[in-house]
Amino acid sequence: MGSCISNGRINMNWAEFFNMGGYAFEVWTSWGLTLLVLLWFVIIPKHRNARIKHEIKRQIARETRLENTAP
Amino acid sequence: MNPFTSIWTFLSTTYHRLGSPREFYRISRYVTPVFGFLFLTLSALGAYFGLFVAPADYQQGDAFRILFVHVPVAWMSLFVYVVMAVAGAIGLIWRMKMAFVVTICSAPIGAAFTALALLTGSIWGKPIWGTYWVWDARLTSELILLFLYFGIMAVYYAFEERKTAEKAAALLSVVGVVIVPIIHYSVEWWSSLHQGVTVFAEGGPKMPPSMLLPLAFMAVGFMFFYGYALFLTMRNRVLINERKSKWVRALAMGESI
Amino acid sequence: MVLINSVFCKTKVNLTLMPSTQAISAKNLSCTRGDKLLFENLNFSIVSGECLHVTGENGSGKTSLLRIIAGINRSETGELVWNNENALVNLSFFAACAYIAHKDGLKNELTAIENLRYYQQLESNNSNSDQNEEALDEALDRLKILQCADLSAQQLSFGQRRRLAFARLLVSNFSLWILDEPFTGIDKNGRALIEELCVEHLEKGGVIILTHHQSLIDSPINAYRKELKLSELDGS
Amino acid sequence: MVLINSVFCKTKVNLTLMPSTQAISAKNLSCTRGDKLLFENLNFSIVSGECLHVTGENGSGKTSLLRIIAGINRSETGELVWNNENALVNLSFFAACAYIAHKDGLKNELTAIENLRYYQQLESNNSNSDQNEEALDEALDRLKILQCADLSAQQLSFGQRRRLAFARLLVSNFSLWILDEPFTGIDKNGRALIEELCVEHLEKGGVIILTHHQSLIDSPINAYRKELKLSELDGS
Amino acid sequence: MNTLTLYFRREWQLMFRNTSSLIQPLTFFIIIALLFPFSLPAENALLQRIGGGVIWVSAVLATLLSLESMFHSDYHDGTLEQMLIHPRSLPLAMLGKALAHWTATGLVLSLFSPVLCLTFNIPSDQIWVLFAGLLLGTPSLTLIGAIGAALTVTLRRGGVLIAIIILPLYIPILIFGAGMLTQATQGLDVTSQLYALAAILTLALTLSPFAIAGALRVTIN
Amino acid sequence: MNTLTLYFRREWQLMFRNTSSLIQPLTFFIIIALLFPFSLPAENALLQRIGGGVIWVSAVLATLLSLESMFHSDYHDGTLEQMLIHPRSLPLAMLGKALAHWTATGLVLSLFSPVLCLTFNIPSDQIWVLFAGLLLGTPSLTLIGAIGAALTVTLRRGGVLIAIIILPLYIPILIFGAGMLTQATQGLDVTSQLYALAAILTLALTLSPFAIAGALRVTIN
Ligand code: HEM
Ligand SMILES: Nc1ncnc2c1ncn2[C@@H]1O[C@H](COP(=O)(O)OP(=O)(O)OP(=O)(O)O)[C@@H](O)[C@H]1O
Ligand SMILES: Nc1ncnc2c1ncn2[C@@H]1O[C@H](COP(=O)(O)OP(=O)(O)OP(=O)(O)O)[C@@H](O)[C@H]1O
Ligand SMILES: [Mg+2]
Ligand SMILES: [Mg+2]
Repeated sequence: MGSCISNGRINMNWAEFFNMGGYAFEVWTSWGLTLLVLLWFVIIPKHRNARIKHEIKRQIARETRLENTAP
Repeated sequence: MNPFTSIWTFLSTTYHRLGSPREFYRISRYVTPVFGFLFLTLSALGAYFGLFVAPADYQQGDAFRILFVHVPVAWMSLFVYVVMAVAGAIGLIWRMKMAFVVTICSAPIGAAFTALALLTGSIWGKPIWGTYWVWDARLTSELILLFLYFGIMAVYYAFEERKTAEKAAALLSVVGVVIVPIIHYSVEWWSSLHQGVTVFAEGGPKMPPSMLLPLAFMAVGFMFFYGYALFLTMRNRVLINERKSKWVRALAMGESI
Repeated sequence: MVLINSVFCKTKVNLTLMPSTQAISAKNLSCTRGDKLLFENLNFSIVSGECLHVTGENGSGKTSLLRIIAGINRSETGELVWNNENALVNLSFFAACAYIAHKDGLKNELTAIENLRYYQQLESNNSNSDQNEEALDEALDRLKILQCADLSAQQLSFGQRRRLAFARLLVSNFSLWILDEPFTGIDKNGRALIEELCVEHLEKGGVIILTHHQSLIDSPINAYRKELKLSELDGS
Repeated sequence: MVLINSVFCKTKVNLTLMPSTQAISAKNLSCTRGDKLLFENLNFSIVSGECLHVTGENGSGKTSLLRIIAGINRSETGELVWNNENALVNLSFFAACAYIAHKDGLKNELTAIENLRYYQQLESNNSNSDQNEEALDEALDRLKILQCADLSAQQLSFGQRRRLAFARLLVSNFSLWILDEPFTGIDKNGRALIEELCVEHLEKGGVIILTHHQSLIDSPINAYRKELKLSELDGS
Repeated sequence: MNTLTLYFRREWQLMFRNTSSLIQPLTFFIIIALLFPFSLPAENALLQRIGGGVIWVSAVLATLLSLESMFHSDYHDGTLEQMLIHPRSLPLAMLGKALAHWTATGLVLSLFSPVLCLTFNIPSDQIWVLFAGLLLGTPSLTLIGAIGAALTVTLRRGGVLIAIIILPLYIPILIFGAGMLTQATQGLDVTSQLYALAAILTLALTLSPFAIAGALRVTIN
Repeated sequence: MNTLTLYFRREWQLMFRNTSSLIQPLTFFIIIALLFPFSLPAENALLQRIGGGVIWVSAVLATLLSLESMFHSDYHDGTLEQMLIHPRSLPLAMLGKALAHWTATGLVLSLFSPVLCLTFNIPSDQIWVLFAGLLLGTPSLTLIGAIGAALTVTLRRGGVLIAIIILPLYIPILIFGAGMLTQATQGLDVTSQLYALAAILTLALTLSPFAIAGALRVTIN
């Protein structure tokens, strides 16, 4: 797909697209930052969920061991 | 059964189900991915129309494409706060456990949205106003909102006992809700560099449909993102809060609930 | 597990002095502190002229129970009934209830009598100031701290402070006294005095809920005593 | 007027454990608080294995005396002699002296064990951290609050806090214990425990100065007890 | 005695007892305001321009500093527990306390502000504007700040947390109060700002006693 | 363990325990500094001129606010009494405590000050001057302030009294620190001011531990 064909932006190629009419820095940092933050709020909780479950598991293991060793 | 009664029964059962951490955990397992999916589709569509389809602005050129992230994110920063305050009030009045969890878990997400609104706004400000930052009413009140989010988190973490911490944070979020109308009306009350009301203006949006459509997609998509991220965080908090209970222990051992 | 040993002996309610009989009962109270369940399904019931002696080891939840009764904390379950009404929605309950704990509610900056006067003014509807002042002096005198009346609370010795905190009960008309270890730091004479005051209160038809670590068998209060023993619960 | 009733019975100093005999004596101490002369010309003298029981009514000046001995306040006259030296110029005295009062010196934010560890580090020269940690656990266990080791001090019950304050004596090597009403808020078992610890300390050749309002006749400490009675002075 | 007056009077009694506590907020106000001349380039025109803002910021900080101890001793000596038990209306009691507190901080420093204005060479017609603004604004500062004080009373280092919680809520008052002065400098009308301050005050007077009482119920346990 | 390190570590432990107490002075610093843009006419040139002074005043006030609680809880729970009894050198202990306190306040806010400078549009060569000044000046602020904290620890409302006692002593530091910035704006040399700040710091480091210890001995009885 060399160009995006649509009502407003005819005959635009990728280089032009990334250049954003000279506002590449502004547009892409804004979009990029937003994307990063959104990703953060998906990845971190998922990671944490696994860790929490793991910790609870360890806690249970510790408790059962204590129960078994105690008279 | 008349429709009113059945709606009421449905609402009250949902309320009671979501009010219980265990039921929440069970139900959210199915709801969360739906939110995620809706978010992905809507925002992908929004991004496509916003970046590829919408024509450049005759004044700002392509810089206006920041709008499609700035505006939804700025709206969300206010919306999340309102949700927090409402949930906090529900928790305080009806002593509903899960409402506090909503308040606490929304705070970092809301803070992130606020920080993004500030960042994207100041990045956009450089080409438009010639400076990253001015001490203007809209901008400063948004900054205050960020501090308010921080304050709520600080209060939550300052208390040792969870019940106290939850209630204190909820109370503060209820008290702080006055900031929302201030931010919203700041552009009308004070002369401001910032754009006035454009979308929900009297007499319809002052924006061409080619801009309005992607904006709407992005805005609704971000709403679903909030639901998605909120549920993910809430599931963790519920696990931590209820870690002593039987069902969480069973869950950790790999059983399903 | 919660036991009630009724070591209760006699009740001499002097109905002429306090016409309506007071009664407080608790149904199914429970309390969790942090992760620890202190007690659950706790019930008791006392009426005018009875003294509930809450016993238990250090950390068994006595203070927590007293604070729930006084309405400072809330029980997660159950309810507290005062004269056949739910105590928490009943303002007359709080008006009838006095709570004396380790923190004594005295201002260091104010003199003994000023501290007492404040508590008197909080409660009393009597606007005759001469009578009121008389009552203050009398209360201090009963507790043998009249000589300290014009010392600031900061300058009182530990025992004198405790006595002053107790004097508050005498200037207002509470029917339920909630006393957390009332004999702490009080000397022998003082203890006899306080016991005497408690007995007087019970005789007039009042109710007392107290904690105390030593036995009360030799005390005059014993005749009115009902014991509520909080025992250590097993984990979970 | 100050009386010393020597109800002192036996001394069993175990010289192998604490080689040098400790002795503390006071000559001609006096204390004025505000306008009030609390005591004057107060003398006492105790040696290893003796426990000075300071008695007196509320407000008679017991706490003031203990604070003077601990060096927190100063006596207007006289001097305090520790092992034949003036205590106030003698750093070894302060290193030997522990003071447990109503204010317990515990930080609400720190857990029980952290509070204790701080006091241990203050005193000890032992850098073996395993041994030190062991000692902490042991001290908590002796006072039956090991289960609270990781609770913050704020979350402890009143009695548990008092026990924790007392545990401090076990992790360091003080020879003079100054205890202001050590049994406040402590339950029966706890009291027996603390008495046992005091006896142990005395047996090892330590010295204790304490105040307590009840009689100590039935207590194991009685065997080592010397009484110092502060009586009300007439106005002057 | 009426709950409001009783608590009001008691607070006053306590403040008078602590000898200098009455002049302390004022002194603090003055000292903060006078720190600026030391730390800025010494130019009369500059000082005059920023004078009003500096006085407002000083008032906010002086109030904030004095708020911290508002419930502190009540908490530590158990008076707060006694208030919670007591059937007298807690919100009314809190209102009485807050108003007493205001008379010793906000009122005093509003009354003193004209003198401070003179040191900054602020013209006399603007002095009145500043004075009116402070008089209307400082009670709201105290009432809103008391919520923060109640929330943080059980915490060590509550002082800084209180600032984080409360300062954002102070900003609107500051904007209206100090904005009034900027308006006045340009010869514009300031009634709309005065109305805004009055509206905030009404809101604070009616709602914050309940918020304070709620906060205390939450934190004391 | 060494007295200095022991007390330093304990203080740190306490600060970390109170979760947010580490970020609080910083937040306070930022918030105070940001109060000014709200209360002054919105002009970039004006803000730029007063930015350095505002940052210094904010640093002074943030330090002051955090100082208040420095000995408060130690006093109320009896830890101070225990320190007084103890044969370890009290001045050294106090030095440890003060230094720990500084790392959580002065150090952190000096490190953050460049960011704040950016919002005030302060040119980057002056940012370095401000930074160096704060780094040299804030330890003196803490050390001197601790004397006031020790003197007022037994008082209710000590917070405001401490300000009255200490702020006059802060003036020289403020004059040198903020004066440095005014010099720098005019392109002048700032070494003499830096030397002055260093001299004050040396003095504070050597003398104030003794003054703090003395103050505590006087007030606790
Ligand atoms: C740091 C700088 C900025 C901040 C903090 C900021 C903040 C906000 C906020 C909070 C809103 C939502 C208002 C509401 O819903 O009531 C908003 C909306 C908006 N912003 Fe910004 N903004 C900034 C810069 C900019 C810039 C530079 C522009 C472009 C000229 C811009 C254009 C808009 C537009 C068009 C809206 C939608 C207005 C409406 O219809 O309500 N913003 N901004
Ligand atoms: N800071 C002070 N200023 C003035 N007088 C004081 C001060 N502290 C105590 N007093 C007075 O000194 C007397 C003795 O106080 P002290 O605390 O030594 O008594 P005590 O024997 O320990 O009494 P208690 O058994 O009640 O603890 C009291 O009458 C008290 O009023
Ligand atoms: N704020 C709190 N947070 C968490 N746990 C607490 C809190 N307060 C008390 N506890 C715990 O609750 C238990 C009971 O405390 P409570 O003060 O009711 O005991 P108590 O029976 O009065 O003991 P004591 O005889 O020592 O006064 C204790 O084990 C204590 O650790
Ligand atoms: Mg108790
Ligand atoms: Mg005493």
